[in-house]
Amino acid sequence: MDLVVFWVFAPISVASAVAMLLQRNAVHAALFLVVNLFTVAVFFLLLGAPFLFAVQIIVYAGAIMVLFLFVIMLLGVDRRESLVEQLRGQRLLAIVLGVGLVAEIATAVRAGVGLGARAPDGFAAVNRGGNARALARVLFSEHFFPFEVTSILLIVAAIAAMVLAARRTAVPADREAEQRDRQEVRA
Amino acid sequence: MRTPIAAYLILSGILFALGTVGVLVRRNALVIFMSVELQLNAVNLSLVAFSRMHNDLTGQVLAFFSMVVAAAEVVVGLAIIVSVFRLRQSADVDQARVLRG
Amino acid sequence: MPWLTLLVFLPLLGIPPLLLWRGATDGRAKALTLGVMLADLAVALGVLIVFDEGRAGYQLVERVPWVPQIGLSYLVGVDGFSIWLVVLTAFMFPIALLAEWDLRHRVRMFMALSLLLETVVLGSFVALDLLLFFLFFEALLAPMFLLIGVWGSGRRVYASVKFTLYTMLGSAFILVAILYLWFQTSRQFGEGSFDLRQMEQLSLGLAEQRWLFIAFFVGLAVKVPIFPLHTWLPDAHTEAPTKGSVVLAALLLKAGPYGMLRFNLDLFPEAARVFAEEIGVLAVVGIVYGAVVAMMQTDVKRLVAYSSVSHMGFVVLGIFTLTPEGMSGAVMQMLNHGLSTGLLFLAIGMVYARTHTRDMGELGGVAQVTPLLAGTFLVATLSSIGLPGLNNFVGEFLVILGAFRAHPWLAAAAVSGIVLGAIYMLWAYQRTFHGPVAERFRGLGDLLPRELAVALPVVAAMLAIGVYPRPVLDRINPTTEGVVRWVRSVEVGQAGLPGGVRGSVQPEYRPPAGIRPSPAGEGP
Amino acid sequence: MVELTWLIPALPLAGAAVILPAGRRLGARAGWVATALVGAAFAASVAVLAELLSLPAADRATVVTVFRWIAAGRFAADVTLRVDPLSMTMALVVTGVGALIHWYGVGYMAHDPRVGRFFAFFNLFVFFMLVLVLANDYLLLYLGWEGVGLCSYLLIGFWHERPAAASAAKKAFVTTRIGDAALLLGIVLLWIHAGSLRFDAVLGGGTELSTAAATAISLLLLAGAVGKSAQLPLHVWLPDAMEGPTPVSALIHAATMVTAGVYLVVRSHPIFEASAVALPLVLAIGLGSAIYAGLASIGQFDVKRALAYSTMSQIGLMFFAAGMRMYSGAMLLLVCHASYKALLFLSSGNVMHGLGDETDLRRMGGLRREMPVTATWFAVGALALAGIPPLSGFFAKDHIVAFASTSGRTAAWVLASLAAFVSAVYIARPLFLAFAGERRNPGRAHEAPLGMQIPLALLAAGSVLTGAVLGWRPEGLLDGFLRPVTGALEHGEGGPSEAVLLLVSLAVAVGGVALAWWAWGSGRVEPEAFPRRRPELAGWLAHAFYVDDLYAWLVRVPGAGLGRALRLVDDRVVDGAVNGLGRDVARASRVAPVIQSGFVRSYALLFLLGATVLLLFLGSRI
Amino acid sequence: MIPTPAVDLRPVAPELALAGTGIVVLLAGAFVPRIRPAALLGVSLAGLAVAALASLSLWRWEGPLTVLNGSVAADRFGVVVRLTLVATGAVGLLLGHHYMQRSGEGRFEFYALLSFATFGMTLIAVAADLIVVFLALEVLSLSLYVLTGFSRRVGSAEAAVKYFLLGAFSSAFFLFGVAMAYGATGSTKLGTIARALAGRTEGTELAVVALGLLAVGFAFKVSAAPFHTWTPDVYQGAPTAVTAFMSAATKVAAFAALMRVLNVALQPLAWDWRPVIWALAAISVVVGSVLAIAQSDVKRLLAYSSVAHAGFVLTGLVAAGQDGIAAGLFYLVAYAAMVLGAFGAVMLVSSRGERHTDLASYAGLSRRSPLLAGLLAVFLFSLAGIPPAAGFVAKVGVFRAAVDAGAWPLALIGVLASVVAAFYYLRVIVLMFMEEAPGEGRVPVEPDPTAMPRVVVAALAAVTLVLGIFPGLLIGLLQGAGVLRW
Repeated sequence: MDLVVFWVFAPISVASAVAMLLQRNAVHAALFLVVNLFTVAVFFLLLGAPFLFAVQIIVYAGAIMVLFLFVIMLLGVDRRESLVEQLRGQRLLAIVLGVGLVAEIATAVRAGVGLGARAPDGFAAVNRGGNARALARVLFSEHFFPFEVTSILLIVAAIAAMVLAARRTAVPADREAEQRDRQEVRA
Repeated sequence: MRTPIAAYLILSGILFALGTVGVLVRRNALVIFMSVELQLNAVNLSLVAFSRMHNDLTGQVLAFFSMVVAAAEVVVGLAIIVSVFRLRQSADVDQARVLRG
Repeated sequence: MPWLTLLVFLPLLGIPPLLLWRGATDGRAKALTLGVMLADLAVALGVLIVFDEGRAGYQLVERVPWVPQIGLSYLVGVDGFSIWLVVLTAFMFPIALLAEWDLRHRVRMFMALSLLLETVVLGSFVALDLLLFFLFFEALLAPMFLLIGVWGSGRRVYASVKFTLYTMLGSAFILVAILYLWFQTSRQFGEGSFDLRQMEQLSLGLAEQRWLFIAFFVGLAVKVPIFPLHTWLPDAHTEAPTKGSVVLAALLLKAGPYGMLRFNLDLFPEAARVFAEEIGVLAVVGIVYGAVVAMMQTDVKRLVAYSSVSHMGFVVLGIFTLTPEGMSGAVMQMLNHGLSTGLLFLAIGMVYARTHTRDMGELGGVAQVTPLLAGTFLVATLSSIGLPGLNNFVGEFLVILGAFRAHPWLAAAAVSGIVLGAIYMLWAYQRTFHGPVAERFRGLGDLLPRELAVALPVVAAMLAIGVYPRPVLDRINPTTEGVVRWVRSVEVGQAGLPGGVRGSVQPEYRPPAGIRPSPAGEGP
Repeated sequence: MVELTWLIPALPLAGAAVILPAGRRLGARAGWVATALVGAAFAASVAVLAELLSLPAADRATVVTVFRWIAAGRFAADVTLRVDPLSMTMALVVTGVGALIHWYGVGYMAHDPRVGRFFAFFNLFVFFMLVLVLANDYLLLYLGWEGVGLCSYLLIGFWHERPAAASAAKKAFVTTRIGDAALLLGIVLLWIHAGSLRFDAVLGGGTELSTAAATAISLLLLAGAVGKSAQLPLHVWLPDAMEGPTPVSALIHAATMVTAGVYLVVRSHPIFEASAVALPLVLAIGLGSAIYAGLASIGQFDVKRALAYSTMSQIGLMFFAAGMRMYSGAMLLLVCHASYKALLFLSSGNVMHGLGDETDLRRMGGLRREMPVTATWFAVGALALAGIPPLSGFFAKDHIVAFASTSGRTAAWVLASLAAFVSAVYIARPLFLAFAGERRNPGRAHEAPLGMQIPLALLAAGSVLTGAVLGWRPEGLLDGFLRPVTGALEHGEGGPSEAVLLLVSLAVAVGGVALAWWAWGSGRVEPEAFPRRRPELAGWLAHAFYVDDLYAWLVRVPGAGLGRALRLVDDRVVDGAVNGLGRDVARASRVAPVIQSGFVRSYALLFLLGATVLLLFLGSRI
Repeated sequence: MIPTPAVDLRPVAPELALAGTGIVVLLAGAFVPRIRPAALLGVSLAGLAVAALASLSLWRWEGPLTVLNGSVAADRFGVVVRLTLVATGAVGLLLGHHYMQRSGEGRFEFYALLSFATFGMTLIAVAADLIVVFLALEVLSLSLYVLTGFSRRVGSAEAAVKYFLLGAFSSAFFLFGVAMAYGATGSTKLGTIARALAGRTEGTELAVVALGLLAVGFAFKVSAAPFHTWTPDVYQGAPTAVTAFMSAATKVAAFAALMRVLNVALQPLAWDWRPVIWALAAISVVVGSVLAIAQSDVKRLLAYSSVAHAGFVLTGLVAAGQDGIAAGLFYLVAYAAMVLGAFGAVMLVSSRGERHTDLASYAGLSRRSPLLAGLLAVFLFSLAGIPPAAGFVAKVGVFRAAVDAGAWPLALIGVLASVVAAFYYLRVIVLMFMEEAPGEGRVPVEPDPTAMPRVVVAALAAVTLVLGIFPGLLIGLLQGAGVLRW
């Protein structure tokens, strides 16, 4: 069962990721990313993390990707992106290095974990009382401080949105200054 | 029959590498950013897999934090991209070349 | 009384008023600086008086832990090698300042830098802690760079940058070697130290010694400069203002051979013997090469600069004769070269101030209108070509004597430098001062009283040393003999037996109680 | 009095020290001060001599230590003065002739604006010369040696506004410096082998030098002597040195400094004798120089240059004598030569004085009428030099030539006779060209004032008498006096009888003069007739066989070429490497725009590349 | 239900103070109408002062080595780094305040962001758990992205987007490294990781990969070559005051975390990471030194020089353990002082916004503004490593540490590279002191009524010199702080 689900979803996962890369249209790319996020969510479930499964779908695939799509629409950048590569050798090198990265990780995993190693039993004990509850126990005891830190992170994110996105359009005087700056930077 | 942990890990590696390649080959800042999200997601997968392997929830907690971080990053990133777009009317990163040398 | 500390840091006291005192007009700034320098000269003479001429080891040693965590201490002292360089420094600085008395351009900054430079030069001559030495040695660069670059002439920027980078490049090797030595002290004594006296006790393998020796030598050779590392010198000397040239020639060039005496011989006696002959050859090549190239110059300052290459070759040759005569001669020669070349640059500065040219093709006949200036230049020239009765001869003769004892053929070749020196120096003198005087030079005035005050003390010193060098030599000799005995005493393979030979040569120093020399066999 | 020997050099030094700064204020009085001080030094020398003579011959050597000079390691050199017959002979010559020439100079230089400086240098010269001859130590001797070179430089270039004078001064200094450098090496070598530089230690027979060492040392000393005494092959500076004022030529380049080489050889004779080749070489150089310079002198039209070559020739004879171990003979000739050559120079100085600095013989002639007194002095000097008895030159030269004959070196004897003959010719030639015949260049000429004639009279007296008084026989007064230093003369066996020698000597001298009379004196032949008839030979003679030109070429062409090449090497190769290194680093920095292209994706690529390589590296270590 | 953990917040009091400051500033800015920027500045500085006092009080901390369930270390290392960062933050605030006032870009968020950035930095320096390291890294990064893009200039925005994209890219690698570390040891706590790895001879493969990925992430943050590529663009594009703060503080914070991670968690793998650090150091010093030569913009030039300086700190780190840490820390403190000063001086030369940052504008500066030229010269000499400025002692320190660890070739490379580097520092000095601007291009220094930034820069110069002449003042402290225990 476990194995079957994995082998069904793993190709989908990879395929959706590849498809995302090949889409000229940003909206389509985003949709493929959503697919990918779903597949990963499934793996979460398989790995005994139903809470993360839910979070993944609700927050990630839901909220975050919607935000993405929203921005894409807002900016009107859903035009087709030219996939012609300007930088010589970029694509080839990217693929070579990507493959190399996979090879390196695979090698390390083979040596460090072993290809055939299965997950040990007893995860149910860890998830005692339900995954969400167990997770909460760990999160709010052992990891409560990092949890607090994330609040600061979110505040910063909020400020960022305030500063950058809610910025009034530059006033004419500033435009001039900008022009000058631009020239200076070029020079 | 459980799936070997290594399979998840290697899958995670493949997804991570794909995200990496995406960053390198795409020109739209938003898509590049999506590729980064893909990377983070791949890492989350391996975190959860390790969590399973160790019979320990730290990995899941970490993945949880990672998602929070991703969310915050998305906010900041999108804000930055939007602000650049306003100045330049383009999300093509190849055009952002005022600074170089 | 902390003589040396007072000596080194007294000039610094003059800097805050220069920079902060609003009422410091140019004239007052000059007077203040001169006053400070003269006071320092007085201190230097005090040091000379306190100095016990019969002793070989370091005297007036002061030690204050500075950064004890890494074994860096403020450790200063003088011995026969440094005492005269110290006095020379304190002597030349006010004189060089007087020579720049007409300066109108950014006077206060110039004065401040001069004082800083004096401190730094003095510091590098008295430091007995290797890192402290290196610190002073490197700290020379900033003020010197600015002195050349801001107040120089012609291609001053090129010259200043070249000087700085070249010297930094050389000292790069020294730094690594010093750090390596520190590493060895920390290995062998259990506690790292930059104290020269402790590093002497290190036991280093021959291969190690050789590499370290080379590192030190290359770094110092740039400063000397030894052929073929000399090309910064003509540029720097030529473009520097008079003060800069004098300080460069009289003092900074001495840091190189001084470092060789102090470090290369002391720390790596075995390697010193191994390389002595090769270095001698290099020195002689430099002597001849510098002389021949000097002959081809048209700029009189550049010519003198190349003559320094030649003369410093004698110094290096003397050091690496590893004989007491040669080494004492080298030390003498350092002092003498400082005086004579210093005076040459001073005189050239005076010529330039009047004629606004240093091209010997344009100059000529100036002696008729400025006989005193010509006389000053001539005395410097004669000293520079080693006329007995003037200072340079004493050193040169002893170097040749030592060289003959060590490598007769090198001595013979070096002597050719004496002949060549006469050729180019007299030719320079002739082209500058002799012959019919050009119409536009007819109205030139002879030396002013201020300029006489610049020239006469130097001339007097040159004559005094030439005729009666004993006070100088008597203070140098014990140290050279100690070092020669040290260098020779070490048999191949037993280099630096911990606490051994050097201890018996210089019994004043005993390693501190906490430091236990490692057994001989433990050395790498 | 011997303890006060230091006074002898100190007096002229004091003169220099006083006159140099105060020269302008003293004006012409400077000359009197200078003369008085040298005179006082002469008096002091006489006093010391008197005391010396009062001692038994064997004890006539005293060393006066003034102070320790240089000491380092095992080396030590003191300022010590030596009072012995040889040094006193030299000191007397220096101070005596020196005083007279000073006196002469008072008049001669009276109108020069820089008269003060002249006498300061002149006094300084006497000081250094006295240091040279009184030194008891090679290093101190070297000090004097270089010091006189310096004064020679200063005085040759006294009129430095004249480029010729400036160049000549430099040339003199540099050429002698070559010899001096060798001398210095010789001194160093001597110290290495003998462990001391003191005459009493080194020359007293206390130290044994190996033959090789002695040869090396003596050859190096000889090189020094050759340079200073303008012998072959370092002679080229002497004729040019005549650019200096005539008193300078008289004192420095005739009477004293140039004979320092002879003094050195005589002084160091124990070392020379310890070597098998040194003395023969001295002999050969001397003989060669004597003949060479004599011939060259004949080709000169400048009276001072002619005299300069004659000086060289005479010193050649002194070397020749020294080379035969006839040290007292060399010294006798030195003493006699000092007086008659000074006389010759000064009287030609009179001529120049009278003719407005004219030195060209072709523009003289018939001067005996306008300046009869001077003509007399010149004639005395010339005849003394030519060896006409009973003037001093006759004895001095005759002894040497005769000695050559008895020492079994017949060829040397013949050649020496030839040299003597040539010297008679060359010295009679200017005599006749200048004073005989008719004026070839009409113009005012006047006799020198009395103040300049008195020293000449005294020198003339010396030229007449010294030979006969000091060296009536080879083992004469001087020889006896010097014997504690030089040892007894060792005559060889055989050779022609004395009478024959005498006759030959006479014939040579008279024949030479006669030949000169025939060629130039009778008025029938113009001075330029000979060059016109035999232009090539005359050219060879006038250019002294083109040796000088050869040297000049060597310096100009290969020497300067080497210099230019090295300078180029310095600029391009040595410095070029440095600048090239800098340029290469700067060039390397030009990849910056390539790496830092502004493309964020390129940056990411580089990032990934770095990460992959890093992981690969780490992976390889697993 | 969920047991409340025993909490002792004293060891994180500085962080709390900083976060609180940020929040207070934010609230004040949002709700107090027309609040004066100076007031915000005052509040922020007060917060920093509290944080500084709080960290000082930890010097004598007697409690457990790590607190909050092993999330945060309470050691002297942290104290020293925090103090440095807080001081840097204060300078950044002062310079930034001035900058924003002059350029008219001032907003209250600036003060909050700077406080949050400082919070992230101090936190990363004391984080004893990779999760906290990651989160703190994100806090500081996100703050800096925003600060970089704070201006309305194209350059600023472009810098922000480049910084952001590459930063996110690198944090993905970093996070992957965290994951691998967790996978290898089952924990993210540095001490636990170290214990898990200690003595293990095999099965370290995942840990080694983790090491590699973490190193990449840190190398990016400290701008070590070849992960430095963002540095020149971002330094040039960001507002100068931000650049000053960023260049100093990021380096200190990221290096502090790197030191901790390497010497605590990965200490058992020292054999593996030392060559990595070696190579990064060598590449950085060479790349930074050589590439800077061709630069014509002073901010870019300083950016490349910061790459080289990252290499020098790494050189010190090659010596694992206390020695290297102390040397590296000293270097960081000195570097912070001189680079803040240098950028501060550059900011003052610009006088308003981002003008006159091209080198040509510096010609003849010593005539127009001798004080600025003199101060900048002190910083440049210090950066070039010429005594008696701090840069010299700092360099000697790291080289000494490297040689002590047997890495003398690295020291030699470093020393030679610093000669090359000296060239471009000297070039600026040459321009300022030895050349005159051509008549027309002469740029006047606008009169600036406030003395504050000058005082700040002068104080930094004084620090630079005092550290150079009396390094012992600090070194003792640092050696006490160089011991990382767990």
